[in-house]
Amino acid sequence: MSILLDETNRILVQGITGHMGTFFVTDARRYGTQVIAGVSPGRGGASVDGVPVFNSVATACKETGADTAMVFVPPAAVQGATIESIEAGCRLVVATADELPVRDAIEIRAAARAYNARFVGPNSPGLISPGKAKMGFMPSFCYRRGDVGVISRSGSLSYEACKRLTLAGIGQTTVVGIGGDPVKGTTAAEALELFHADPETRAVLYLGEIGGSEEAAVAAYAARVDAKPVAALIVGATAPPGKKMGHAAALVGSHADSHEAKTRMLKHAGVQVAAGVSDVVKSTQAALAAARN
Amino acid sequence: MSILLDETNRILVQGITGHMGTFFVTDARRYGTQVIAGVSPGRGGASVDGVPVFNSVATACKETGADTAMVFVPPAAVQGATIESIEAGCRLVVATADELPVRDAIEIRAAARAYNARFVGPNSPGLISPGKAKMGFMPSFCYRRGDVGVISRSGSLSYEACKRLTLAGIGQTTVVGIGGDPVKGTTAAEALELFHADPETRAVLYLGEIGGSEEAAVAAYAARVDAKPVAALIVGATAPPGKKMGHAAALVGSHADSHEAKTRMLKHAGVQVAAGVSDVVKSTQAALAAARN
Amino acid sequence: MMILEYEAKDLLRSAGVAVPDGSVIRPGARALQAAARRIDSYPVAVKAQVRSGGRGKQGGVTRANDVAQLRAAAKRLFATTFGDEQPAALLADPWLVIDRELYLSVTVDGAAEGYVVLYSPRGGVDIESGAPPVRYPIGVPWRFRTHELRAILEPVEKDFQVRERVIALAQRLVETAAARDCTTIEINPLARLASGELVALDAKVVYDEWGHFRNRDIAEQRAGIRRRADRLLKACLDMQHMYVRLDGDIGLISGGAGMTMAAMDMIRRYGGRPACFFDCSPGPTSTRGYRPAIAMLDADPQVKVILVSIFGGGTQMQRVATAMKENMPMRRSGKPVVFRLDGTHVDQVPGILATFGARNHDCLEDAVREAVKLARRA
Amino acid sequence: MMILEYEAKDLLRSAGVAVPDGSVIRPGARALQAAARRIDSYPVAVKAQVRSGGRGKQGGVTRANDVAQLRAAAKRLFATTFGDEQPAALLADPWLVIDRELYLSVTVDGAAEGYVVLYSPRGGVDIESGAPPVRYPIGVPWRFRTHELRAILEPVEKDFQVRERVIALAQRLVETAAARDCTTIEINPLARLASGELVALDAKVVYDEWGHFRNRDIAEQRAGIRRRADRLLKACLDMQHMYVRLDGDIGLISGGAGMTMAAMDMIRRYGGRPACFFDCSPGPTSTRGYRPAIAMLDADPQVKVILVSIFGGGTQMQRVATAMKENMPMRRSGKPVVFRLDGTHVDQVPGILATFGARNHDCLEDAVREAVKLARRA
Repeated sequence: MSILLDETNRILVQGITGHMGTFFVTDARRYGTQVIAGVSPGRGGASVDGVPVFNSVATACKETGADTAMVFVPPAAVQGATIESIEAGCRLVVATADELPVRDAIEIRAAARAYNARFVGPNSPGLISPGKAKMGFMPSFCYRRGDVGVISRSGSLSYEACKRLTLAGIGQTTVVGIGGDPVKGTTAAEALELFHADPETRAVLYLGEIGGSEEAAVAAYAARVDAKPVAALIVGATAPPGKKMGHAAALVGSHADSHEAKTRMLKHAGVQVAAGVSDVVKSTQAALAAARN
Repeated sequence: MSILLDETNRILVQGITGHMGTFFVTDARRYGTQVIAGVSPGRGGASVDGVPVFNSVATACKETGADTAMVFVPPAAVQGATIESIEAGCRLVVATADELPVRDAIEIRAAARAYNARFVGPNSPGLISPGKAKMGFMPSFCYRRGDVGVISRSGSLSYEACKRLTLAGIGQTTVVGIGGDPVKGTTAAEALELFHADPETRAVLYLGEIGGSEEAAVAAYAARVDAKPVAALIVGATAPPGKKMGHAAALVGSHADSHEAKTRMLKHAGVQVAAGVSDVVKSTQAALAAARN
Repeated sequence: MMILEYEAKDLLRSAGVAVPDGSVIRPGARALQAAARRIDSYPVAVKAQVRSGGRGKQGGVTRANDVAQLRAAAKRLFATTFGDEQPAALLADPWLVIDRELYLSVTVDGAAEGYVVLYSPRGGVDIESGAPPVRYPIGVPWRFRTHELRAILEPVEKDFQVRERVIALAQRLVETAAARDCTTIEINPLARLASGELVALDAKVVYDEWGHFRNRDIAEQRAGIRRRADRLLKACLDMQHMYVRLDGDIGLISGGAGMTMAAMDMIRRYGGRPACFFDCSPGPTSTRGYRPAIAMLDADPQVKVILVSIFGGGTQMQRVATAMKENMPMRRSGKPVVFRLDGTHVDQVPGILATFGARNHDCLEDAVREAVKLARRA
Repeated sequence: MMILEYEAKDLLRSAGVAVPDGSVIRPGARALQAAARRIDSYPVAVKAQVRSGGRGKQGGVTRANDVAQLRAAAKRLFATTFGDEQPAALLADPWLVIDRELYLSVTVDGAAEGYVVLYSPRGGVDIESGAPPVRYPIGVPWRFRTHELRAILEPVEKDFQVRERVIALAQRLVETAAARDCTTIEINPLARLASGELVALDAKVVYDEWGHFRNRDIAEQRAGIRRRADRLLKACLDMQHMYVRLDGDIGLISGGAGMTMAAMDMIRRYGGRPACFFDCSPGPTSTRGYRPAIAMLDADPQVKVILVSIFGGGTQMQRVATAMKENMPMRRSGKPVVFRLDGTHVDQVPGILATFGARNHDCLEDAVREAVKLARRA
């Protein structure tokens, strides 16, 4: 199994006629993903790579049975497009865009909650359930099917870590990029709950950063008696305090946010913490070994 | 019977320790109104004229069984206080304050809708069900129990008109001041529906003004085949176009808002339209006569 | 409280809406010289900054092709009166080549229970005579949905690029109206340039004056209006009185907007002419507000008679009567005052009025008839 | 994007929050003279306008009892460096007599799914050392409820008048944060005066730079930062690159915030020191952004080696390699460049790099080891 995404998701692409939309259609379908509809207001009736384009999400869902949305529109339009899909009944909506105002992410999150939908993003690489489907631009060769769930605040870092896992023979159930922004569609805590409920996932690798409170939720999960084993990498050991490291949330604001404090807290909760990206395989192997007992 | 308010309403007063709050307690109780609790944050434990004061509406409702709120707080605090009562489960909330920003009235109205509560105000004299209870500062001697429902956009005008009805022997079921602001807690259309459903109310007197679209709703009701007879007075025949006449909504913005257009529309719908305040008794009598047939 | 076009455009600019890069010109030769130096490309549209509608039809917008024409236009416009308003400023906007004129506004609407968006693909001065704009009722501002507005625009706006830009703009206007306590933001015309860009060529913004406590723009507007008022009106505005000058001779002091209009209507019905709409309903206890009201009407040469008509609920009548009694000795004018007080504690009124030789009319008709008679005689 | 204290206070003032009526002083004798003329009552608090924290503890706030002391304070403060920042302005606020210092802030918080209000009855410089503030999580701004915040404040703030003022203020701050795209508005200290009034003595506001399209304040801030940057950094900022200067000698060009930090951490682990955090992840097609990045590091005398480490998904690696190839002939510096490209279409990379004599490292460890070795040698 996997979480959120598998071969059954029927995906529509908002902004399908743009650069990123068309690139996604080709790449995702090559991977076996069911991309069945596109939405581009004013372009209804056209088609992209054989995928029919509609003027609205509601029409696309009605005509094609789409239940999942991938959003590629300019940052100022992301809130409107995402909420359109949520209100049209999509169960999963992914918006990878960065440059989304936090204010808009807050509204999207509230809409998703009201409609019992799942939102992944913003400022995220998306998610992939290896061997089944992908919603994002992650390089497919970095992944293989397996039994480790991966949660990442950063896109490239998840490619790097998963490639290392894959080369070491460790496959993934689902790799979900929760994104680097302070208000997330899906938090680490929520992704952990999903992996917890997924019978195929035996251990979780969490790729975190300095700043924010996401890591506290990971430690809280790991400390549960029924928790699945967790491995983690926290980057930013060398970041100076008080400077924002690219991601809006990656800023050491107080002592609790620092690399040292987070590492200590995670270790205390029983998490296998990697000393650096070189050690993610070793830490994940340790978590899997714990799962075997 | 009556609408919204009768001797069963258990009323709490927000801002009971202020000038208007204490004046209201004395006056309303003298009329027989059940004022059973007060709310004034930080003054919990005190009492005003024997009425116990609480720090929050939730506590007041729990301790006294209050189900109706009268709000006397400064304009900037009205939104918060009103929504507190709505969310605490009050079925009727009255805020007579003027100077309430429209933006706040919009939020209050939405909250009332979400909680299925009734909000009367802002910028309104409140309401009275003669012989039963009053929520407002209307002079009690102007009213008597009877079978005409009165709806008014203006406070003083409703005193004037009701005194004339009362002197002429025409009593009222309920007199509801819907207020002069563009976004109302209770609209004329909603008040009409309530009077329509009230078996004791045999005819309705509507006191309107230039500007706004309230009068269109009155005409729409009167044109229904099952409508109760309606009399109306529209003031502002002598107001120049483009000038705001005190009430935020009393501004002739287009031809449809004008006194002439409104009068014509109401007459066309079968409403007994009074030529001036001197004729309200005559028009109401005509409406009652129609009710007798 | 409506603000001027250039102020409205400043507000729009601050919210990220495209407006022409214009220059404000104040009266006086120096200010004109400074503006002429700032303007580096012609032609420009020179626009009188007044609140009155129909400015364009009254010649309030002129094209100037060079500095000389700018000077001539400024001279003429500063000397012109629009409605009852003389421009305190002009706005010189670059003269843009327009592909199409649209109409877009956000306003507060009772039926919508809040904000409503109005759009028409044909804007401009003749907006009233064309097909009515389409309506998108929103209610609370955070209920705005781009896909709902899109569905409403589709039947009337065929250019999907314009449609998408209008949707983004409408969202911006709703957010701005909510954040800055505006009851209306109207862009007419909203110009589509050849590049596809939408620019607000003219803008009308109405502030909700009761939002002043959280909005410095509104507070400053209010302060500005009070500052510009003369001493007597200023005292009335300080009391929160609502005053609108009319063209008659009966100075009506009343309480409550509806009752004031009812009295105005009755004055006219009895053959008189009201000199003002003057709503002096203060809080239930303060009655000192009547002094500046009477002082202002006493000083107004147009007013021949003062009619005080109050029907009070929270306003207690013995207090109003006492306030009147205290005011009388300070009056210099001999204008007659007719009283009709009714409402809470009215039984105490006749006695108080009698102390200064006045009497109370039991009903409004009698008081109005008396006032009309006195005005005819004066 | 944090703004300066006086800018933050301007924002608060516009939202109806009470702030001291201070004067901004720019560098230079003339500006000081003008400020001295404006200030008509002493003492004043002279405050260095810098973004760095802990200004107070570094002597960045001084009391001046007269003009002479104001001059002396200005001279000293303009010559002082706080963190790595020299003040571009001072703020002279009237010295208020304070009854109590409180703490109030509104910030964005992931756990709250949006805005959160923080309050402490004891604010001031030592806020971090006292009991943590109470939290009111709101989420969407329109979910703010005065009665909910009141219930949270009751246990910690015993003065009910202060409590009510704090509630009103908090609501104002939430509305302002939402309307103006602020991720933090912090008032510390919020001063209670003897009159009971609450005044924002110091304020910190962080704008969300991605809200620039609907907020001119933010757009101007961004433009200002770009304007003040030198030519090379400006080109990088124009490309949306994220650059933070560090104190090492290995110039790291990377993609993605997490991956960039991972590479920084690895450099340190192998005994090297990164010269910067430099995230150059452009859109999936644009690759010309690498040119200004390399030019900037070439020009930086602190940088001895350039390490290009990109793991691309949407960013296709053959395009990155080609961009590098095109950049190389334009370089004047002989600084070595170490490459580690991986991700989409990486199979085409070695061939392209070979055309200009470079080679690609298969794994990050090798590339970092090489960069550290070269930096030691240089």
